[in-house]
Amino acid sequence: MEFTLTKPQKEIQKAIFEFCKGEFDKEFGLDCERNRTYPNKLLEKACDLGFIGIHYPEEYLGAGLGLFEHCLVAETLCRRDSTLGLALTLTASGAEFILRSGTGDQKDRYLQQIAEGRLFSAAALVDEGLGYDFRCLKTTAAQENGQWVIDGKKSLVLNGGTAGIYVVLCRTGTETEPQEKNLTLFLVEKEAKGLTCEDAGTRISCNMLTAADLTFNQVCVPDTSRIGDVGDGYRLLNRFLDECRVVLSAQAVGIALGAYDRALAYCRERVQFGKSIGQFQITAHKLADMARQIEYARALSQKAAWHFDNGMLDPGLAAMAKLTAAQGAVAVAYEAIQLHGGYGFMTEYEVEHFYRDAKFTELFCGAGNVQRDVIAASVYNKKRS
Amino acid sequence: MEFTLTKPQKEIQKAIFEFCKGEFDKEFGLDCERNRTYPNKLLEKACDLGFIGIHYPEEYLGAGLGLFEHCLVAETLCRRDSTLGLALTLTASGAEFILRSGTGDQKDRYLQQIAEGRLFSAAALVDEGLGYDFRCLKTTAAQENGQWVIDGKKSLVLNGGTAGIYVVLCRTGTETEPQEKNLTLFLVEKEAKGLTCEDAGTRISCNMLTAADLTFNQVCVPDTSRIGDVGDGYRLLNRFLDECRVVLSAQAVGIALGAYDRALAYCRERVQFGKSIGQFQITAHKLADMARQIEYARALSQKAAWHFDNGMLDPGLAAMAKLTAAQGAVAVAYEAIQLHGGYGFMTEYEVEHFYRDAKFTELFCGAGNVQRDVIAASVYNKKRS
Amino acid sequence: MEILHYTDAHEEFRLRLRGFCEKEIIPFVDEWEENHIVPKQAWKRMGEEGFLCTAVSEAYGGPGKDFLYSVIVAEELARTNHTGLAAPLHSDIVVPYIESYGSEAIKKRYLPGCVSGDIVTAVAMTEPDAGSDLAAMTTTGVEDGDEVEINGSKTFITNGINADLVVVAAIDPTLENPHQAVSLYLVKDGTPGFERGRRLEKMGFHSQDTAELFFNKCRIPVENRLGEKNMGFVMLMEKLQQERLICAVMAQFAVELIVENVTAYLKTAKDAMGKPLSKYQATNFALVEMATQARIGRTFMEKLVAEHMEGRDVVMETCMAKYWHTDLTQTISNRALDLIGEEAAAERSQILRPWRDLRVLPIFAGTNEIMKMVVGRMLQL
Amino acid sequence: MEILHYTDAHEEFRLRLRGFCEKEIIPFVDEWEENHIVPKQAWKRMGEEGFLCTAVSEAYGGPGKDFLYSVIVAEELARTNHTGLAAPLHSDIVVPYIESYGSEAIKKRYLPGCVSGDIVTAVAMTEPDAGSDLAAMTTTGVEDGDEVEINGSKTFITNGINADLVVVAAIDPTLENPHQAVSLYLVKDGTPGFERGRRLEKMGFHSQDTAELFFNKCRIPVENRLGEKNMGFVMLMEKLQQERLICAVMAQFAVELIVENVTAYLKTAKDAMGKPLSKYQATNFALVEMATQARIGRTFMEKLVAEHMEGRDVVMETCMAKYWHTDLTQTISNRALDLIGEEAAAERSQILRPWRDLRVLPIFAGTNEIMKMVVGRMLQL
Repeated sequence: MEFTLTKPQKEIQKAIFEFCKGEFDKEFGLDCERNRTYPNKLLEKACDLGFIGIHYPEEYLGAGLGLFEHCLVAETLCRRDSTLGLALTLTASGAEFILRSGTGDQKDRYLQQIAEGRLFSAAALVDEGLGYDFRCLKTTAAQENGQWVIDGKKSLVLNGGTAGIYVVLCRTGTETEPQEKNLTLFLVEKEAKGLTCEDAGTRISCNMLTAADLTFNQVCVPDTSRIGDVGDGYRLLNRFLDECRVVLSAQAVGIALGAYDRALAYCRERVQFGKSIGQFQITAHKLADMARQIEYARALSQKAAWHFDNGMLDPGLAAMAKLTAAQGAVAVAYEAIQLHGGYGFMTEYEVEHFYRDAKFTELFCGAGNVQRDVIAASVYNKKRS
Repeated sequence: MEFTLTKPQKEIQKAIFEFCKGEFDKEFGLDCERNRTYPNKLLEKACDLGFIGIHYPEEYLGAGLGLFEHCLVAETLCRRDSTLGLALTLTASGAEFILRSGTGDQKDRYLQQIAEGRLFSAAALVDEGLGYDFRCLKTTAAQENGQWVIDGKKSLVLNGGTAGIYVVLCRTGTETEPQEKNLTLFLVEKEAKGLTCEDAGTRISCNMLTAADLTFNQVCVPDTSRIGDVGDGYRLLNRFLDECRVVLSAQAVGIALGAYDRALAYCRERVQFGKSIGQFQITAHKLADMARQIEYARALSQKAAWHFDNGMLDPGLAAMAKLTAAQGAVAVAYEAIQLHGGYGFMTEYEVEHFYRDAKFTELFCGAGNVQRDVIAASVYNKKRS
Repeated sequence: MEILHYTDAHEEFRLRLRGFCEKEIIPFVDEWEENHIVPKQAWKRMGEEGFLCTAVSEAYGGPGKDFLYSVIVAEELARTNHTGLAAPLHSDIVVPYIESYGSEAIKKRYLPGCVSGDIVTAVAMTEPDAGSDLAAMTTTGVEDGDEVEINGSKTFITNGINADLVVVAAIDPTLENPHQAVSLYLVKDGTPGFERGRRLEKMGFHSQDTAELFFNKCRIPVENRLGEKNMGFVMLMEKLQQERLICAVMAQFAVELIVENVTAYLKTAKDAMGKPLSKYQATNFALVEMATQARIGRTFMEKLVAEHMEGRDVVMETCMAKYWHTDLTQTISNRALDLIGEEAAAERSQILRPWRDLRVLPIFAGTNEIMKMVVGRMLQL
Repeated sequence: MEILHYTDAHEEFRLRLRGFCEKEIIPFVDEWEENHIVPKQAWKRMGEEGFLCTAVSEAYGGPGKDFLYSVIVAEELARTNHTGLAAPLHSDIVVPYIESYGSEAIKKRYLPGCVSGDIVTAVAMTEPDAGSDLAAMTTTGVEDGDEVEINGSKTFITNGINADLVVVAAIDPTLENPHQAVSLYLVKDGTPGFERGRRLEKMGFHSQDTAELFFNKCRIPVENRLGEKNMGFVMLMEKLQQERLICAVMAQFAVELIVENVTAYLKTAKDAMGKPLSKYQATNFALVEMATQARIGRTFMEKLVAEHMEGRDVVMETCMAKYWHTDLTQTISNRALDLIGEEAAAERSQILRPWRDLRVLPIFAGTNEIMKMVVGRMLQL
């Protein structure tokens, strides 16, 4: 066991802190979110500095580092500004499918553009109204003279409308076949005929990113757009979700840290009843519990990332990290608002958007009971060491 | 970062599992607790195998390993039987003072006997009715012709009555001096004239160990019995409490693991309404949350132990680990009882004593608010990375 | 507004009972906890003083008083900080089965003794393999002619050792659907084939004689059957409301006692500078939160008592209360220990016993998970 | 038993209001949320229909109805899923200051307009540096002759933009003890020196015009003082019970609406196999727990309303309720989002708005920490 960052990791952290100090601006972030406009210039800079896709292979402009480093980037960016941090680290949503399971051709075609910030991607997995239940999926892909024809609806797809490519989960087998066999993944480009995106409106957070409901009406894609084998979709989906959950846990830890930083600073400054409110035991204990929740959520998140990089990530651990970090972030940001009193509810004091962004991490990629189902499935039949 | 045990550590774990398999007996453990008799033979064996004092230097029959390994021993023993595990790992309570701050002579005199299990030690710190408030302590030590004369009362001292030596916290300065300056530690042997121990009766757990209220009436000790400098007691006390809390966190993690193991086994076997109760979602989710709490408490506990061994332990981290692990153990053991239904309340199903032992770890060395005070003090003025 | 209306008669009864507890119960509690049983004599004294079966009608030797008397008994006994003298179980859970479903002869034979304390009762439902799932019951009751033969074993029986009379649920093995095959029988102490197993060692409830019961070719007269044959489940259902309400009532009073005791302790205990621990803000807020929960729980409990006394169907609400109030005993008792700290780990602190005793409340009389299942069904979720 | 006794007149009033909300409020809520303000006209319509200031006596143009009418207004408005039309603040918190402490002339001049909706009111206590610590107030009110000059700034003022009349707390700078130096003054819209700052951007309450108010050499006639000079704190204290009770009432109704909505959603939504999500055990139990908490909260709230209407001093209990009920809105609204999952993150889900809006309840009208401090004092801890 070892519980410190390596020197290079500390340098990455430092570099990002400096980047944020120089480039992040509170008002700018609030404006982007208000007006639902994406900070493209900021993304370009982050890409130029190699922060985005740091875990991509060098040939695709990545740094060839691990998910651990990617998580470190996400945590640090979100800590400095939860909304900008999420916006910068969620543009490549779904690209993990290409990175981990795509063909060489698919990688060549997309990964570099993604790492450059020129291309957004989206994961179109959840069928309208079905959430994380992928049994007898309604969205189907049928083979017709060498092509695949996709029909169906996907809800609330992050980056829907702005993404250049969509990774779409389709049922290629019969309804009666088990999901382990009847699902397949396809890459669909935004220009594809028959694909329509309808804006899903504003959401709890991440409004500088788009979200849309997608309709696939006889959308044709060549077999070369297939990711993984026919019927292998469920396995790849779960590997993808594991990775997303680890990254989400890091984003949540960053959000919690950012809310905590602001609450701590406020408690030191704010004077009521003749002393700074941090001097009141009840306040001090709130800060103590916030710090403690962050400490263990972070330890678990880092453990999960390390396990991923060492090829030993268990889905249960990913779900534990995600649930623990997201719950922690929500609890910490909640108290950060409370400690700010009336100001906490005001946009300009930031903690309210940390709270909304924290809740986003709790709801995204499956809320509590989805995670508990995953954890239960993985622990129930396992002997733990 | 690195999140696996080293090969030697895994071997220690394995050795202890085997030791427990061979030597631990449920009925025997229950009898010792019922009759308040200490399992001396079992302790001897554990000592012979080098499990006890594994972190002591080799010259004192230790293995010269770190606190991390000592915690690994404690966790594993408590997992197999929380009551026996605590009994085996609490006989040297207070010896940390000698190990970390004692004179060479004091070490030579006591550590080996302790590592052999021939000598129990006790930490007599808490003054009657004062808990963890050490300002103007009532127990005093005054210098009289080259000797120290100790007067005062200490409450609920673990091993009181059986311990051969007591590490006693005394006020050597004036009441008006700050606690950072007016406290000093002394070694008192059980034969010391004027020392009386009154049994404190049965407690929530650990009844195979004794606990007593101590009265010091004009107890004289030579200056060579002093641990550390005069007035340095508070600093040493806090270092001691940090170390204890890390070990307690490991014991708590072990207790949680043991309760979880038993609950999981029971949920697989027990059939109600036509299926094993583990098949009910509500049960599965309880197991999932138990496993998750253990996972993060363990990560935090191991982090704290590693920080101790690397000379970077912060009191806040020790307190976080202790509070998180103890709370987790209480919550896990609580649910383990609930999952057992009526059997959970019955002694023979063991989980009830895991619950009592878990609660012991939460109350011992300062309950929640004491830990929060420590955490708050350490985080409030610190910038976290 | 007062939800419950205690008359002077109620208050006079309460004071008499409180005096009795102070003289004849509290001084002996530690001894009873040691012995793991309450002497029969204590039950008898309760009966002599008119503190048992206050609801049993005059016709059968009872005072025929309202349910508030049962509430008073539960409250005053809660204050004795022990659970062995389980009068509410006897008076408000077991005996009502006899009074509601027993034949005239049965009632005349047994109820006067239940009231006087000469007869201590128990109810035997749970079996080793039939806990939450009562339908898995395997104890059989086969009626032939004017006799019934009972075979099987029961466990976790409160008053298992002291009981002179046991209400036993048994199943007719010839029937398919267990829900229509259960009957309730009265088995007297000393009936051949009726044996008591070992007294069970528990986390708490030490003064209470929880035991296993065995029935081996145990033959009783068929007139000892309560109510219609095979109507056992229906009768159980009919009695659930009061049974669960009594659990909530007991839980509420336990909570109030703990809050009272821990508050008094922390107002008295002082730090090194003489500042009362209750003035530490974290402790202060914790006591406020506990007092608030106790008050909110009291209001809900009183409303259910009032509605129960009006004869209204509040089965769902009593299931809610059974789980909510018994869960509250856990958060409150754990918090009380935490606030007091190490000293609370010693039995001498007196705060430890309720923590040990109360742990079974979320389990017995239907686990809180079962309560939620029932409520879920009634809410048609 | 029913704790509150609604008459046919109450029910008729409720139905009329509900119809009004469906026709004249709910269809416009999204627009008001967009505009961050409710049009004055909506206030006027509420007044015309007799839904404002139901407690103001006939003498001043009100209907002089009991507090249950206020409870009904709070409940029906809660069901409109928006907070902008803050009638309870106007009718039950601000206007009572005028009716209780205003001179006859003041009451005659302003109350009829408050009832008719021509006058929207606000109360200005909080200042940038005086939040929980009201004694830190720096806004001064200096009386000279028949005029008062007010200087200072206030923040977080609900109805800050719409308000035609503001109750302003100001301190007499010549006095030592702030607790004996605060007076309450009525400041009319348009008074020279009274200016409104920017509308504050918030996490929720989007349809509500929360703003800063500035007073710069703002001179008003001394007759605009409410009650005795320097008795401001006493008056505030006298009104706390109803203010906090109203917060608890609003919180309770918000909780019930969420439980109702999330339950309906989860009973309707089905998994891939057509099984309603509410039948998943974890979801099922969660809904049961939420329903239980809502029911327990309702009982406590109703009891306090009844006691408040009896004129009893339940200040401590209302402080308990303010913190307990507003905290409950947080656990319930968070849980509702979790149970629905990703779709709840979209504003279109309608369940998101209450989550955003309710976050301020544990903060406003005295933070829940302040509530606990007050209760702690009253419990003499």
